This record gives sequence, C-alpha cells and structure tokens, in this order.
Amino acid sequence: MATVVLLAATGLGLGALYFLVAAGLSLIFGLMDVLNFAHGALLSIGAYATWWAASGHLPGAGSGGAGFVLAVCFGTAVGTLAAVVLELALIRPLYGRPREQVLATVGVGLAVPALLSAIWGPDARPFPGPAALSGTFGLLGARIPVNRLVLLGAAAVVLLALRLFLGRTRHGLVVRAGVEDRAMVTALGIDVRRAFTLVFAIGGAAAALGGALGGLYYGSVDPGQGTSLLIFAFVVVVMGGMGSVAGAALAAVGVGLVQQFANYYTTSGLGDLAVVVLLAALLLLRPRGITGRLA
Amino acid sequence: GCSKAGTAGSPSSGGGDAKSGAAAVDVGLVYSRSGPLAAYGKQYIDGFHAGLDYATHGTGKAGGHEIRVTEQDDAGDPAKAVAAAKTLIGKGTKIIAGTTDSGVALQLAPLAAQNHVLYIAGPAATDALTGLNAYTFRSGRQSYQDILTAGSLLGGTGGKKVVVLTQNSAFGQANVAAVKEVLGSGQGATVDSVLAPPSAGDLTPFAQQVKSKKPDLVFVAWAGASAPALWTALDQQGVVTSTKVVTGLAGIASYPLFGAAGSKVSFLAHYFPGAGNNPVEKAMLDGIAKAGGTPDLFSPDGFTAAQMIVHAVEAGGATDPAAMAKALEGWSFQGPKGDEQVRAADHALLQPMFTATLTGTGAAAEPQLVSRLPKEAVNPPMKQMAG
Amino acid sequence: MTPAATPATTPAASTRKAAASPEADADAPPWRRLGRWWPALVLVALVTAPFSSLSLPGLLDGPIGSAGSLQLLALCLVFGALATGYDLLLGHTGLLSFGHALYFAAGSYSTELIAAEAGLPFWPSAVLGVLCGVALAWALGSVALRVSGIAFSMVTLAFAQAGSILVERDPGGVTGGEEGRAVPADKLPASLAGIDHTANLYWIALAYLVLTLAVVRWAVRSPTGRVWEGIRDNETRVEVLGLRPYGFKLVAFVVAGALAAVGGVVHLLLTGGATPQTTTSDFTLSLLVMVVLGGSGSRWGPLLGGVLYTWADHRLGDLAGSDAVSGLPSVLRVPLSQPLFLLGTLFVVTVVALPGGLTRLGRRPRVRA
Amino acid sequence: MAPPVLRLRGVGWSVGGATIVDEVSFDVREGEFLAFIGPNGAGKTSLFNLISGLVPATRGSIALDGADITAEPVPARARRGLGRTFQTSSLWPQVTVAGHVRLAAQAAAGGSYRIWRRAADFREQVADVLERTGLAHRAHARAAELSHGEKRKLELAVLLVGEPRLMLLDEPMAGVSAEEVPALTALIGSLHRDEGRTVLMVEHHMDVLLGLADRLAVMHHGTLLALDTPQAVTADPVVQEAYLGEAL
Amino acid sequence: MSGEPLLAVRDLAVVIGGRHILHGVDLDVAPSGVTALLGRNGAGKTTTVRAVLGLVPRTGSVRLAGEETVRLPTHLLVRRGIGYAPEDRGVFAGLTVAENLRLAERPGAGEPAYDLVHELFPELKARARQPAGTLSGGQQQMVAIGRTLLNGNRLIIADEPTKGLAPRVVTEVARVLERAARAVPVLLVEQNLALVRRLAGHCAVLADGRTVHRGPAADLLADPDATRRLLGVGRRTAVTEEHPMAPPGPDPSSAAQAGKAGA
Ligand SMILES: Nc1ncnc2c1ncn2[C@@H]1O[C@H](COP(=O)(O)OP(=O)(O)OP(=O)(O)O)[C@@H](O)[C@H]1O
Ligand SMILES: Nc1ncnc2c1ncn2[C@@H]1O[C@H](COP(=O)(O)OP(=O)(O)OP(=O)(O)O)[C@@H](O)[C@H]1O
Ligand SMILES: [Mg+2]
Ligand SMILES: [Mg+2]
Repeated sequence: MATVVLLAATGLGLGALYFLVAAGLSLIFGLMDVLNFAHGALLSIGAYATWWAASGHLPGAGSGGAGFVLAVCFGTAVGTLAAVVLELALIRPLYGRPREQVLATVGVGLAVPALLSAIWGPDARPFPGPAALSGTFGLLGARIPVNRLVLLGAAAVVLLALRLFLGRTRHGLVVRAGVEDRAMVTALGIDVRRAFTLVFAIGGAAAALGGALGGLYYGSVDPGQGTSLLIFAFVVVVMGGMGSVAGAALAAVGVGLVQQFANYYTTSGLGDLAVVVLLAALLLLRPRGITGRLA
Repeated sequence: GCSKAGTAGSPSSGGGDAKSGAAAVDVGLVYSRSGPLAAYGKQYIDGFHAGLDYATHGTGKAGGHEIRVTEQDDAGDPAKAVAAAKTLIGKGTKIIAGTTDSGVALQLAPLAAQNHVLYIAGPAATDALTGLNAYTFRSGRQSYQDILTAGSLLGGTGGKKVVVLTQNSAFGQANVAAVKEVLGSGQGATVDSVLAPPSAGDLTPFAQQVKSKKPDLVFVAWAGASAPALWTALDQQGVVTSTKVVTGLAGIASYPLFGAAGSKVSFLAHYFPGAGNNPVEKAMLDGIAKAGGTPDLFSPDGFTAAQMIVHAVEAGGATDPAAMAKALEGWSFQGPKGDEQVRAADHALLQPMFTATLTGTGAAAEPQLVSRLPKEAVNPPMKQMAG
Repeated sequence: MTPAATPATTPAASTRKAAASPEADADAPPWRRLGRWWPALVLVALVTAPFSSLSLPGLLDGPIGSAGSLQLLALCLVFGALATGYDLLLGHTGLLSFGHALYFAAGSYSTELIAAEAGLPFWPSAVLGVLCGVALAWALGSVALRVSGIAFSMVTLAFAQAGSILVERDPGGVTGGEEGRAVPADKLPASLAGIDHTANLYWIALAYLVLTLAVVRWAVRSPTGRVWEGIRDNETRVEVLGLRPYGFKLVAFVVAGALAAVGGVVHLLLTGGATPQTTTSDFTLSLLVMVVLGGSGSRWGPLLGGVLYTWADHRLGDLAGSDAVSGLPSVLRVPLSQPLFLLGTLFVVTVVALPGGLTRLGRRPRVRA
Repeated sequence: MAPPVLRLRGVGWSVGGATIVDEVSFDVREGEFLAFIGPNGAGKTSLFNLISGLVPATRGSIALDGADITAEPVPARARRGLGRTFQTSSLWPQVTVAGHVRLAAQAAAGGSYRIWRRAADFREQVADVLERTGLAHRAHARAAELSHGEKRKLELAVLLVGEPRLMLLDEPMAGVSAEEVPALTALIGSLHRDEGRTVLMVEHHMDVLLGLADRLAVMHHGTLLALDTPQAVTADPVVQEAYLGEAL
Repeated sequence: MSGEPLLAVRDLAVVIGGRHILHGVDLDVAPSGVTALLGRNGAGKTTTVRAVLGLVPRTGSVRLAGEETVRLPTHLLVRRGIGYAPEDRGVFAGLTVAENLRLAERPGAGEPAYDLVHELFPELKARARQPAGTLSGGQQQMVAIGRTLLNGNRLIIADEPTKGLAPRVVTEVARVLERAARAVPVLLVEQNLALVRRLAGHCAVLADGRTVHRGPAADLLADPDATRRLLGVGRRTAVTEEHPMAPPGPDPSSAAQAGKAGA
C-alpha cells in the first residue's frame, strides 16, 4: 500500500514537472505551429539563472525563503528574455516558413547547452533550495518528498494562468489566425508580430519556470537537463492533442504515473519504453491526441 | 605528385629521417576535449603532461627519443575517435593513448591491433578492455577493482546480503555481474540488484525498493546527471541511515552532489588528491598545479599513461610497438597511487585502491582517507588474452 | 455560342509566350553546356583522390591521400549519401520522420551481430543486415504511415526512441548497451582491415554515395516520384486522381530505409563498430540539419549539407582546440572551444541567412536578374 | 435497359448533429448533363463530396454502373472513372502546371510503384489539354504563382486529362473572367456533347447552365427540391424565390 | 472624377520571384461610390489590390487621402480605415465564424457593427460557433464581406466578392455594396459586368500588369467596341481572332510608364 501511495504521489510530482516543461511548448506549438526544439535550452537557461542567483550571486536572492522566491523569479525573467530574443532574432525573420523555424530552434537547442557547458562545465551543479522543501512528509505510510507539492502547486498555477490568457485575451486568437494566414491578419489591421512575440515570451517564461523548479526536483542543474526532459515534453504535448493546454496537463499526469508504475513493476524498468509505446498506440488509434484538437 | 592509394603522407618506412638513431617518437592522445566527458578529459590530459614531465625528468625525451605529443578531440563519439586515430596512425604514430569513454576505447582497441600500434586506454573502466588484444593496455582502474574495494568495506561478506543499486545499462549490468562474481561466488554473499532506468526522472521508488530488501550492504554504481536526485532519494527514504551504503567517489565536482547523504556513505575511491601520499603523487600534484590545473579523480590515469609510454620507449625502442608491448608486460613501477604493475597475462593494471568518507557539505565537502588497499588486495580476476 | 467543333482556345495562349521558357537552355553558351558535365568531373576527382598527395591545410589534417583524410572524406561521403536518402522522405515526399536513425543503426548492428554471433563472413552478413534494415523499415513504416502530419513524425520518433532505449538496455547482451559493439578484427575482409586499406573503405563509401544518388534521382523522376511530389503538396488531391498515397509513401519509406541500412553497413566498416549514438533521435536530427543546410528537395543540396556538416563536426573540434582559439579573450574563447556551439550557431545562421539552403546560393542572382 | 451510370438512393450525411445532406435519390444516365443549383450552403458541394467519397455517406447507397460504391475509398472510386474538380482550388502549390496535368495523366494510365522506370511521357496529351484550357503559356509556372482564374482552369485541366467517364464539376466558372466564360462553356459543352461524357456540375452562372444542362437539380437545405428540365425548373416560383431572386 | 481621389495609385510596380507582375498601375478611387477594377484572368487585379495594402513588395506611390502610404506596414495602413475582402476570402478555417468576426474588431475604433452584419447575413449569426473551414463557399464569402462592414471603414476593397454566390445573394450583396458605397467608397474587383454596370461609377481596366483604360464605367460598358477591345466581351467571333489587349491601349494615363515597360 505504502508503495502504491508513494508511486502515485511521486508519479503526480513527475507529471507536474512534465506539465511545467510541456505547458510552454504546448502553447507555442498549439498557437504558432512551431515545434520548439529550443524549449529545452530555455529551460536550462532558466535553471542556470535561478541557480546562479540562488547561490549568492544576485543580491537579495539566496537558497532560502524569500531569497529563493526571488531567485526563481530572476530565473524566469532571464528565460523569458531569452525567449523574446530568440523570437525576435530567429523566429520572426522566418515567419511563413514553419520548417525553417523549427530547424532554427534545433540549432539553438544544440548551441545553448554547449555554451552553458563551456561556461559552467559539463558537470552537474548542486542546486540550492530551501531546507523546508528538502524534507519528506508521511502519507499512508509513505515518505513523500515535500518539493513534489511545490511542483504540483506551480503546475496548477501555470495551467490556470494559461487558460486565462487563452480564454480572456485576443492574443491567442490572433496567433492562431496568424499561423493560418499571416497576411490576412495584418490586412485586418492587427500587428501580428507583437502577438507572436508575446506568446513566445509566455512559452519561454513557462519553460524557465519549469527549469527553475526542475532544478529543485533533481537537486542539481546540468547543461543537458533541459534537452533530456524535452522528449517527454514532446510526448506529453502530442498526446495532449497538439497544443491543448488542458490536454497536456492530462497527458502529463498520465505519462508521469505510467512511467513511475512501469519503472517500478516491470523487471527492467520499462517506464520510458511504456510511455513511447503508449504514445505510438494512442496516435495510431486517435491521431489527434486525447483531446482530439486539430492536428 | 601521386602515390599509392591511401598511403600519401605516411612516412617511408626505414626512412632516413632517423637522425643519429634518436628520431622523435610520436604519441597520439585521443581524448574528450569537448562533449559530455570533457571534464574527465581535462583531468586526464593534465595528468599526462605532468607524468611526461616526471618520467622524462623534464627533458621530454625517453631513451634519447624526443616524445612528440599530438592531441585529438573525440567529443565522446567513437566515429570521431576512430577518424582521429586513423589520422594519427596514417601519419606514422606508433603509440596512441587516451579516451575516457568505454565505448570509444572498445572501438579503438581493435584498430590498434589491426595496425600494430600500442594503445593505452585512459579512464575507461570497462572490464572488457582487459585482455582484449596484445597491443591494448590500460592506465586506469577497471570495474572489478572498484567492486573488490567495496567488498573490503563490508569486512567479510560471507552470508551477508548485498544489493547493487545501479542503472539498467551496460555499465550497470557490468557492475552487477562483477559484484555477483566477486562478492557472490567469490566471497559467499547473496547478491541482489535494483536496476533503475538510466533516464528515470524520479528515483524515490527505487530507494524505497532498496530499503524494502533490507540489505546489509548497498553498493551504488551510478553514472550521469541524476546522481543528486538519487542521493536525495536515498537520504529521504532513510536508506543511508538504515544500512551501510557504499559507492565510488567521483571527481571533486561531484562531492557536493551527495548532499546530506554524503557524510553517511562509505566511499571506495580510485583516487582523490592526497590519497597516494608518496613522492610520485607529490610530483604529480606539483606538476599539475604548476601548469595551472587542478588534480582530480583521473589525473593518475593520464600520469600513469605517460609513465608507461616512457618506459615502453626506453625499454622497447621507438619503432616497434610489439617490442614496446613486451616491455610493458609485467612491468612494476611506483605510480601516483602507489605500487602498480602491468599484469603480463592480460594487461590489467594492478594498483592500490582507497576507501574514504566525506566530511562537510556543499562546497566544503572533502574526502578523508580511511584505508589504502594494496594492489594485491584488489586483484581483478585473470582473463584469457584474446587474439 | 459557337459550335464547339473546334476546341475552344483562349486567345492568350497563342499570342503570349511565357517569358521564362526552359528552352532557353538550348542556345546557352558552350561553357554552360559543359557545366552540365561537372558531376562527372567531380566523380573522377573523387575516385582518384586516394592517389593524391595534395595538402589542403586547414581543410584536412594531412594530404588528401593519407589515411586520416580519406577516413574523414569517406565519412563525409557516407553522411552526404545518407542525407540524400533521407531527403527522399523529407524533401520529395514531405514526410518528416524523426526515426531515420533506426534503419541506419539496424543496418550496422545487425550486420555486426550476424557476423560476430552467427559467424557468417562479412559480405553475406552485410546483405542480411541490410535486409534486416529493410524489413524493419517496412514493418514500422507500414504502421507509422497510418497517420500523417505531425502524428506521423511523433510515431516515428516513438519507434526510434523505443529502439534507442532497447539498444541502451542491452537486452541479453546483444547490443553492448552504451558501449556498442566493435567488429572483431578477424571478421573483416583482409582487404578492408588496417589503416593501409583505408582507400578501399573510401571507395566503398563513394560507391554508396553514387548508388544513393542514382537511386534517388531515378526514383524521383520515375512515375512514383511524381506521385511523391503530389503527396508532398496535397495528399487528398492525389487520392482524387485514383492513387492510394499510402502505398507510395511506404515505397518512399522503405527505399529511404534501405539506403540508410546500406549506409549503416558502410559506417560499420568505416568506424569498425556499431555505436548507440547512431540510434538516437539526435542522430536523425543531425540528418535533418544536413538536409536543410544544403537545401531540401534539391538534387545536390542534401549531399552538400551532409558533407559540410560532417566535415565541420570533425574539424571544428580541431579549430576549437587550436592555438588561435586558446589565445583569444575568454568571452570569445569559452564559446568557441565548444564544437557543438559552433555547429549550432553555424546552422542557425544558415537557416536564417540562406533560405533554401546552400544550393540556393548559386541560384539567387538569376532570380534577381 | 443498362443501369444508370450513377444511382443515389436515400443518401444522407450528418456531421456534428446537423444533417447536411438528406435523403437524396436520383439516377444519372450515360452521357447526361445534370446541373445543380441551389442557395449557398444547400449541400451541393457536400453531395459531390459524398459521391466522390471524400466524406462517407451516413445513410443510403451510391452505385456506379450498378456496383455499390458506398463504402469504397476515394482512390477506388476514381479508378472507376469518377473525376471531380474542387470549388476551392485544391492543387499542388509547388508543382508546375504541366506537372499537374502530367501526374493526372499518369494516374489515369494506372498507378505503379516502380521506381526504376523513367516516367512515361504524356507530352502530347498534356500539351493538348493545356491548349484547350488556355493554360499553355503558363505551363512552367508553379500552381502557387497562378492567379485565381488560372487556378480554376488548371482544376479543369487536371480533370480533363484523366478522361473520366463521370465528371463532377464544382463551380468551374467562379472567378473566370467574363471574356473567357464563353470559351470554357464551349469546352465543357463539347465534353458532353461530342465526347459523350456524363457530367454533373454545380454552378451559379445560370446563363451558362441553361445552354448546357439536360436536367437541372435544385438543392435546398440538403434535400433535392426539384429535378427537371431547365425550363421547368427556372419557371418554378419556389426556385425563383429561394434561389434566383430578382435579376440584376 | 469628382473631387480629390480617396486613394491615388501611381506607377505601382510589383516584382515577385524575379517576375514582373505589375509594370505601372495607375488607379484612382473616387471619394464616393464604387470604383471597379476590371481585366481578364491574370491581368494583375488581385496583385494591385494586395500591393496597395502592402501585402506584396511594391514600388510606386499609393496615397490614401493625400497621405503617402507605400512605406507603411499593412496593419497600420489598414487601421487608417480599410476593410478588405480578399479574393480567396481569407477566412481562418480553424477559427469559428464568431472568432473570424471578432478578429476584425478594431479596439478603440468604436462599437463593431454586428447588427448590420447579422441583418445582412443571418446565416452568420446562426453559424457563429461553426469552424469557418466547414462553411460552404458562399457562406465563407459572407464572412469575408461581413468583416469589412464591421468597422466604420473609410474604404472597402472587395476582390470578386460575388464569386460563388447564388444569384439571389449576389443581388443582395450588390445591394449591400450599393448601400455601403453611399457612405464609404468601394474599390471593387469584379468579373460580373452586370454588377459593375449597376454599381460602379468609375472603372479602371488592367491588362498584363498595366492600366489600359480609366474612365466612367457607364461609358465603357455602353461602348461595345471598347468593351470588346478591353474586356473581351461582346461579339464572340472577334475575340479569338485578334488579341484585344496588346499592344497597350493608347490610354493617356499609361503613356507615362511607356518607357519602363518590359523586363
Ligand atoms: N464539417 C462540417 N461541419 C458542420 N457543418 C458543415 C460541415 N461541412 C459542411 N457544413 C455545412 O453544410 C452546409 C452545406 O455545405 P456545402 O459546401 O455543401 O454547400 P454548397 O451547396 O456547396 O454551397 P455553396 O454554393 O456556397 O458552395 C453548409 O451550411 C455548411 O456550413
Ligand atoms: N506569388 C506569385 N508569384 C509569381 N507570379 C504570380 C504570383 N502571384 C501572381 N502571379 C502572377 O501574376 C499575374 C497576375 O495575378 P493576379 O492574381 O493579380 O491576377 P488577377 O487579375 O487577379 O486574375 P484573376 O481574375 O484570375 O483573379 C498572374 O499571371 C499570376 O500568375
Ligand atoms: Mg459549394
Ligand atoms: Mg484575382
């Protein structure tokens, strides 16, 4: 029983992490049709910026309490900035050429981890976090790490914020229309570029937040962390139905749980295999993902 | 001008460039200057230069031959390593050393045999390199030596229950196999294993699984970036407090990654600065420090490689790799870790190993030597030399 | 209304002649026509390269005919060919597969396995290995092609990922996990083992390239090739003509997979082993990079991209470690010492600055004229 | 008596709760020219989609030459000699005009997976069709570069070269310049009259239809409101009210 | 033409992918009423309109109410009060009808006139939640026209708005445009000459990317010789024998560009 509880709780935590990573990806993919391979890089930038701030380089920031919150905010801000720069410098000049946009992000995805590893070394760095979050709490006999709760909370907040953004503002609409026919959107008198940049920035912010909290989750940061999370984020995005944020949340939880249970109960830890098989099966049965939104 | 296909640029054999019988010897170093193992590559190369300086007494010459070192980056990619090695061999290099990555080393070794050049593998720990062929040697330790050291920490493993916690990869499986062989059939312990997928994000359940097996000794063999998550999980689930946990001590950068668990774990160590405590080690530490480097886990691997090359040239001559190999077989010497020997039968490098504890946390974490195991205590099983 | 006895001709057709007519070629100056033979000249140059002792400092480490240079050139040719084959899917049929690495790896792993474990001689093993690759492409392709668009990409990614995980897990010790498998020295034909025979390997790589170019060119100009083009642009429209896209896509998939499997065997010969790096989606991604670098959908683009990428991948390491870089101030030196950083940046610059890839470079001025 | 070329019985299509096509039944004789009119959204294009198989009928049956094709996929129906054009041009943007026609000609000649064969040339056929549709001067332009009217003609050319026995034309005249309407009308008329093809056509240009159609079908809210000679249909006050309105 | 033109296009040239599509188009849109832009398929009507809006790279001069706009990005130009119904309708297939209309709203430019749009096209109200991609051709056309009427625009540009509409709806649209044109000038690209005759005050005829005729629409359409020569309609027999449009007509307005012709 305790094992099942532990697996379920940590599976949810893992799902929350996947969702945090996938949310921005899903947003950008769903609205802009850009499968952003640089998402992992943005994640890593967020993680390193948070780590840098939390290990005492930023005045006021630190590894505990308000200092840590400040560090996370700083990391998110840096990641957002990076996303904006990325959009302005690479995505914008390539509007209307979706394949090239994707490829440009592939290039960034290669270059950024290499740069990080050139500056801070290829090794993992311990990630300072508040002591309050490093303990465990008991639940039905299982000892569950506290930071999983933080992840779950953050995931819920991000989900809510993205839904509000999409539901209450015109930007989502503008970007979706812009992907279909940019010229026509401008011909309606709308500055579609601003909306694109904004969406990219929000996606980047979500990625960076995911990176910062991922550091907490793993207890360390390393240059390849973002990229290795990316593949599961893809799985989640696609399973969730091509850019449906709610679908991504659902898929993230599913993937987290399946992976955790399969890892534990199959003899050789076939969790990730189970996940990709699940993805393939789902796509073959329902090519549009769980929520069935347009591919 | 034209030449025979594929031979352009190779030195004409028996050529006249052997001035006064003391032609330079080319040594090619293929190692990771970039890529995931770049940090290890740096340790290796720093150690190598210090070792070369030490073994040639600062002259850069062995047996009158100048040692000319060419460095090539393999970026952890076997294809690049093979291309680099072919370039070197094509240019007439007779001695190749290096590589941190076991996969790369295993591809270079056959190449060395095919082309009759001496190959001295770097920190690659795979046992498969031992006894692979007549031209292949190693300058680092192999997994068996790690495991024998771990066994020594248990103080007699007979009848005890050992659980190996590792990743489900070739590296992990090799460790399990080695533990079964050394501690299981060799010393009568019951060996069980918990294999986590290498890419698993959350290791808490595996920590839980280990705990539920109630072992006397947990041997953790872990590679890669998820180490901090593992140690956090082991600490949180109370594994490190309820049983004896042993693992290998990696480089300086990894000390803080053990977090709170660090002080509760017993370490076996291939090497850490200060562990050797002998004049050769001192020479190595000084040499590296003088060149602006930092001595670390794999410094001795580079240092020893240089020692072996210098000996091979001095005793085996500058031109014939087979003679060089002969000269190395059975050679005993004083290395930075202590008394070392190249086992004649399978080219295993017999060497002392260490056990240690970690004191302090974060940046202040530092290993303390517990014991020094002489090379005889950690003799890897003998292998039949292939081909 | 006029009686419709004569076919109704719109007036424009007869009077207005299109400005850009392709017949313009016919009265091109002689050097233009000679220019059409350049591939043959290049081929001759490539065939004779192993006899050359010309040095290209900076480009190659040592003379062209030296073992190291030939090895690098051969790798370049293999990847040029591989990218060309991959473009059959990407550029000609519009299928974005993230799993092409799988068939390449299948070719090299199964050849190695058959040779080492079943004890067959190398060449029969190679044939069987390629057949394994083809069978795998057939099996997985026929499943993955049931969906299209991004779903297809993701299913291929899933398959490739599963393959990669399996190889890493080393089931039953057959794949060697992350250490890969080296070809036992005695399994290689004597004419291919050892550094002195690098030229033979090089010629094999060249033959593979020629084979790939021929197959791709043939296929693209075949009736099937036309259908691929249609499928790439609008699949439904092809159906309305009475053609079932599925079969045509599967043919493209299997042909590309077969070419990749052959490439895997050549790569196995060149590097002396099968390595798990070739199973990863990163590997497919690098193929994608090569294709785009050179120009997707063009005849020589993927080849050019593959050659350049591979060359850069191998030589940038030297640049990164060169004295010229180590003398730089740290702001420049630190990033420049990372080959992957250079490669990624180079790639981004190409994508942004050279839409349509490198092969578009030559075509640009003509458009402006 | 020979079975009708096309027979629909109680054909219907519903999507998302709405019934778009409802209980449509009619027969088309060999060599007949049947025109469809009806308000926008009446279901004319949807009916064509059902016949050509782009959407599956949810009710009823469709038979071609007496064979039930209700469940057949699109390519199979096309191979039986059923061809169509699209109201919203649906072409291959990167393929040249000649390439379009060539591919269509090849498809009509029977598809093959052989990749080692040079594509057989259909040069004369292609040139002929381009000439007939007035596209010869644009033969090497890619579809993406065509003007709207040119695209309409290319749609027609792709259909013509396949020489299907049963042609479904969805508003072939929409956007064709006034100057060229008579020529195209003559072309379509000759297909029917001289080559004996069976043609179903949707068109809002009444003057075009009146010269061509043997029978006129009126669709309204997914149902077949009337099916009769053009004179009878246009005289129907309901049709005038619902569809024609006052003349301009 | 009465008064200053609202839109004055001079010497408009467009080159796409190395192909000269427009060689010098001159066009005035009268400050009131409908101005028709005519010409056969491929003459360059759509390209002219897109160039005016800045949707294709162009050179020349485009003045809106006296202000030069060639250097203005499209969205800013449009915000000066232009409604555009493109030839391919430009509906966003993945968005619902309501969303399509919502996109045309211009924040800060007054209340959107949904009443007007829904009164004209009740279909659009009923189908508000349907994805526009599944609308029938005619219904999509309604969305496109509806979007131009939503804002109080100063100029409406409609590219073949009646294409694909049922005759009854064509009449209705004609009425809409007529009504709209009383308040807002309309630039109308149209093949339906009956409609042009009914609506247009002025017209311009393009051929091969050049203006070949400008003048009152009624005059042109009343002159069978001119309609045959410029538009190719009239006596059928003449059309096939002699190309009606080459060489460029002796229209005075095109004389200025004569030197620049040719690629
Ligand atoms: N997938 C769908 N979901 C919902 N409604 C649909 C769908 N497809 C078509 N419709 C509706 O079905 C009706 C019939 O459409 P259809 O295209 O057949 O009309 P049509 O008679 O061809 O009209 P037009 O003359 O304007 O082209 C329209 O009201 C359209 O909105
Ligand atoms: N993107 C493009 N690239 C190349 N040529 C183009 C492009 N767009 C249009 N053209 C060409 O420019 C010419 C004018 O096109 P345009 O669409 O303006 O004609 P139009 O007068 O609107 O014709 P229609 O009545 O058929 O709509 C045509 O010959 C067309 O093929
Ligand atoms: Mg229709
Ligand atoms: Mg037009």
